[in-house]
Amino acid sequence: MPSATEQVVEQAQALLSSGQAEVVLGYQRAPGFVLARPLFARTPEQAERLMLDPGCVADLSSYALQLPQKAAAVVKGCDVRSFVGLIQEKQIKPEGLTFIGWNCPGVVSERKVRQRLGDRADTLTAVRREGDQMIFTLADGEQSLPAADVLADRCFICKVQQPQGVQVVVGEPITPITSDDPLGSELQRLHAASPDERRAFWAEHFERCIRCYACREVCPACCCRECIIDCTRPVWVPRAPTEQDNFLFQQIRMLHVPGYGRCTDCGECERVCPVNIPLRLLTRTLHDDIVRLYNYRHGLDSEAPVPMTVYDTADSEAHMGRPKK
Amino acid sequence: MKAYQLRAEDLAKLILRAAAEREVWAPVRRNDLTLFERITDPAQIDWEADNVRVPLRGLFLPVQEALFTFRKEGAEVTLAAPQDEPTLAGRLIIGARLCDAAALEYLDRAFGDPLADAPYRRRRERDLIVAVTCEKERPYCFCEVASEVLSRPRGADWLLTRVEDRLLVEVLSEKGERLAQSFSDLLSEADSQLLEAARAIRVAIAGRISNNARFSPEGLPARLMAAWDSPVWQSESERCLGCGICTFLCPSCQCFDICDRAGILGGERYRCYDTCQFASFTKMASGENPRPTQSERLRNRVLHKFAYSNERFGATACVGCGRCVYLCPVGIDIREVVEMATKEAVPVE
Amino acid sequence: MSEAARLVPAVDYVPYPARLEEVIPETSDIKTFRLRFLEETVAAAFAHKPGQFLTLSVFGEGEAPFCIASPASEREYLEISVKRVGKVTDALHELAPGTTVGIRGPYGNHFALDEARGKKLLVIGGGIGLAPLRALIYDAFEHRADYRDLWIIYGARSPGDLVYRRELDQWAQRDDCRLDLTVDKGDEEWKGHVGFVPQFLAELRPVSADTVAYTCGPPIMIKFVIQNLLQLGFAPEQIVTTLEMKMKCGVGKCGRCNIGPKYVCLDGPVFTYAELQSLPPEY
Amino acid sequence: MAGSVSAPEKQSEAAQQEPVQIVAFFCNWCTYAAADLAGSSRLEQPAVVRVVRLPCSGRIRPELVLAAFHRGADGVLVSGCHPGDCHYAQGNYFARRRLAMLSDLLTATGIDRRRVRVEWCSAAEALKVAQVIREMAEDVREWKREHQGAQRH
Repeated sequence: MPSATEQVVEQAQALLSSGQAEVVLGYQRAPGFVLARPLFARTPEQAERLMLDPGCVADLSSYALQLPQKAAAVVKGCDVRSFVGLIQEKQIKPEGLTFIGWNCPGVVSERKVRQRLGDRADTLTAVRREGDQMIFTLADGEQSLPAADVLADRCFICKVQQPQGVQVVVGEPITPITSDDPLGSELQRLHAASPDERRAFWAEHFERCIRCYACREVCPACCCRECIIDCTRPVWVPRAPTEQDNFLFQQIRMLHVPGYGRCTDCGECERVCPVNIPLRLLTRTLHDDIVRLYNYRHGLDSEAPVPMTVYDTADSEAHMGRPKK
Repeated sequence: MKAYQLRAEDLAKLILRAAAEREVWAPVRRNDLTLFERITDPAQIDWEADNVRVPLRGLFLPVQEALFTFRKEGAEVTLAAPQDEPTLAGRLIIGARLCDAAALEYLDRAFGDPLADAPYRRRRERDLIVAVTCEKERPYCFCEVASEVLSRPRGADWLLTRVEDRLLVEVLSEKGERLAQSFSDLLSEADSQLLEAARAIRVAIAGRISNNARFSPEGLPARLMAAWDSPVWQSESERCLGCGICTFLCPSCQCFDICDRAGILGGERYRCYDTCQFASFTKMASGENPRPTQSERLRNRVLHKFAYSNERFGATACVGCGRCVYLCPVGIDIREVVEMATKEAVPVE
Repeated sequence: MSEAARLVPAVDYVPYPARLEEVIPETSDIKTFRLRFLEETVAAAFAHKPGQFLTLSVFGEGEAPFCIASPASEREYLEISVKRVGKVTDALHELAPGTTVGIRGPYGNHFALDEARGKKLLVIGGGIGLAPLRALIYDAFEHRADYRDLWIIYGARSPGDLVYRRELDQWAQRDDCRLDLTVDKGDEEWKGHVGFVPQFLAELRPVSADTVAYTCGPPIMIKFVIQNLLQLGFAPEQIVTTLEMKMKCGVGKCGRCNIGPKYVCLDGPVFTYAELQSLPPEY
Repeated sequence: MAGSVSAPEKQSEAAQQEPVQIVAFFCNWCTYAAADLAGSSRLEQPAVVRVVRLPCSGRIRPELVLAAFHRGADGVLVSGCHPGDCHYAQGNYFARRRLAMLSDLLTATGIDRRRVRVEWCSAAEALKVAQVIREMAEDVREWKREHQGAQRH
């Protein structure tokens, strides 16, 4: 049985040779990086660099809008949701787009890997999952760690390891590693906290925001041609990275993405944040509220309307009226 | 300049005494992240961690700062200076890496005469920087190749190098000498053995990272200018998300925007970081944009660091700290871009 | 680097307060603003040369660079002509006379008129691009004996888009200069030439010998004017233009107006075509 | 607009000292008319509300509420037509969803629940508008007293 990497190379080369895709969007390994990085393969030769391993974390739908009409993308189950979300919002057309789905063994968290491996993480050249172990190929040999110690938080509650609605599937299905939501206790703690404590919690984090907009740029759902944050007439959010302005910036982004039901809880915004703001605590809270209030999960049905474009006359009014003492 | 020695155990004493007179800032670890923070106790300092995430320049060119405030009364407008930071005595910043300090030396040029940038210069003249020699290197460190950071320490007032239980204090500026005078009871003249040991440490690091850069600095500006039409800008920028991580966290980037924030009665003018990586950076009100795609914007970043700065200020802007490499969410590696762009380009004489 | 007087050696980005004295409507979307410094000493120190620019602050909206349209010899006031295109210009167009605004400058280099002494001057403008050339034209009028022919070719999209209409009439009356006007599209009243500026230039066939050509206008016009000047035998050194670039600080610090290693705000905005040819094609 | 709709103030002692600013976004067709009626009927209500009149609660972008807090509002009141009564048939149904999520966002980011209120008020419900404003002024004042000198936003 060929490996997922061998299969993805083969599939990509076939798509490129037949002209079914002008470009195959996938992953490649580069020295010095714990995670695989995106690759735009345009020729069968370039496609040889494609690979798949638990370092393939990036959600490649960030590039969906810049793909040509005939293109293919390597996707995990979670990434499919982001692409479908864009189809739902009529940002991309599914015609001409081929998905090479990967039976995902779970992906790693760079932060956890670095915490466990220290400087040796810099020499990582490959990673694979075997059973409940993640095996890292390092300069000084292989190192095995319990997968549960290094998996990205989101993988523990993943329900889409096997990508749905894709044309091609590579890799063998592998039993997912599940556990209680790693975010659970922190979410509960924040939920139980007083408003002032929550405000102070976010103030401490947003204070650090430098407004590099990596969270926005990487977000699969952030697809506006002109972002309200960049709008100068009027200026909704001052550009200065003060805590107050960062707070408004993050509030607006949270409103527009998870608040409007467009978040798939992929956690990419938190992953790319260079100053470690735990953004997923917010996206998740609002994501869960959308599920609770409107029984809606983004990116599962390309025909489904997004929740803010429809209504039910019996929608919740729990947010209305005078707050109870 | 002079060199002194300090017993390692006296460093805390020195810091405490400095803290009695002025703010002391140092690397502090929090949220899995090391940042410069004001400290009151030397025990707060994280000497072990990697370089600070937000570089030293953030203390001299903050992510945002008020330039002045204004009040409006009818058609009249009155301007006032912003409230200065309560650090008129000058901060003592300890624990800066040599790469970050060297970047300030570059910024001294870029923000210097003619028309020197007043807020930056004010802080530079006021504050003291105590740099430290790195004890270990990372694979993304390429400071020596990029800017001879280890062999030409610069930009700081002191350089500390730990040699067993002693610290070598190399004075790098006049300000640094005055600082040494104020601690004369703790410092004694360094012996040649200590000087030699400290130099050897830096030579050893330089040796170990000599292959990290992947490119040769020889004639780099001309070779890069010759690569103007290289396909590499497009192919390497294709996966760029267009975020500002590489530039906002760069120790030598200087770009900023100037904006107003105002209510009906008044407001302030502030400046904040801006970046050549944003499409809006050069887009004119008319809609024209001289750098319309990420490809031109990547080229500008790389050429600015390794070619334009050399022509304009006589120094490479990149100090090889590696932040833009290891923080890029999509693995764009400036060393690789330079290597690939210059591989085939031949400079015209 | 210009040798023109600078107000401050170090830059704190604080503008000098000035009063908006008068607003002169030019076209449907262009107005000329006459400004006077509140402090005499500032007014006295602010000595600009044709081609230089200033940054204008509309407090609460921001700051933007504008080329100075008033003559260098006019020390009572400054004038800028502004097209309504963005946030600051929108706000500026709404300002009432009497409002306090802010000015920093003068910044940038200037037209090297000294080097044109004894030569013929050919001024080619399009639309609002006449603004920096206007300062140059007045300078030439004042030292008229220093130069030989002064020929102004100016055009706009329509008769209603021509700026400085009253002055154009005055210039047309003068016998020490030649003025040729054109519009891209005429109307019932327009009796003059109809056609684009570059083509008009080609038809007029000015002689290149001993001539310096100054041109400013929309980028596409500048491009074809330069092309046609070269065809008429002008050497790149004889062609002078001013570049439009996004600028903020005006003093080479904020980083956005670079063309390769050059900063338009310090090394420009005035460039000869020969200088432009040596720069990377990114403007 | 704005303060013109409020009658002279007559307050309970506890509430008196605390100056608060509440921004109200009212639908033109119902709540604004009701507030107008409340004013002309000289119903008792504190003069702490600045009204922004909009054509429909569906036009009230939640960003406006966020921006009001960002610029220092102590409280924000949003009110439009009752479900089924929208002048534009369904604007308030869309608003209801958006405001529900806005409300959750504000809670999640630590904006005190007392500072924001959403109500349906028809054009005839002048009494309700006046009461809502009174209650809200009381709630916001209570919140503000608890946070004297603390971070506002």
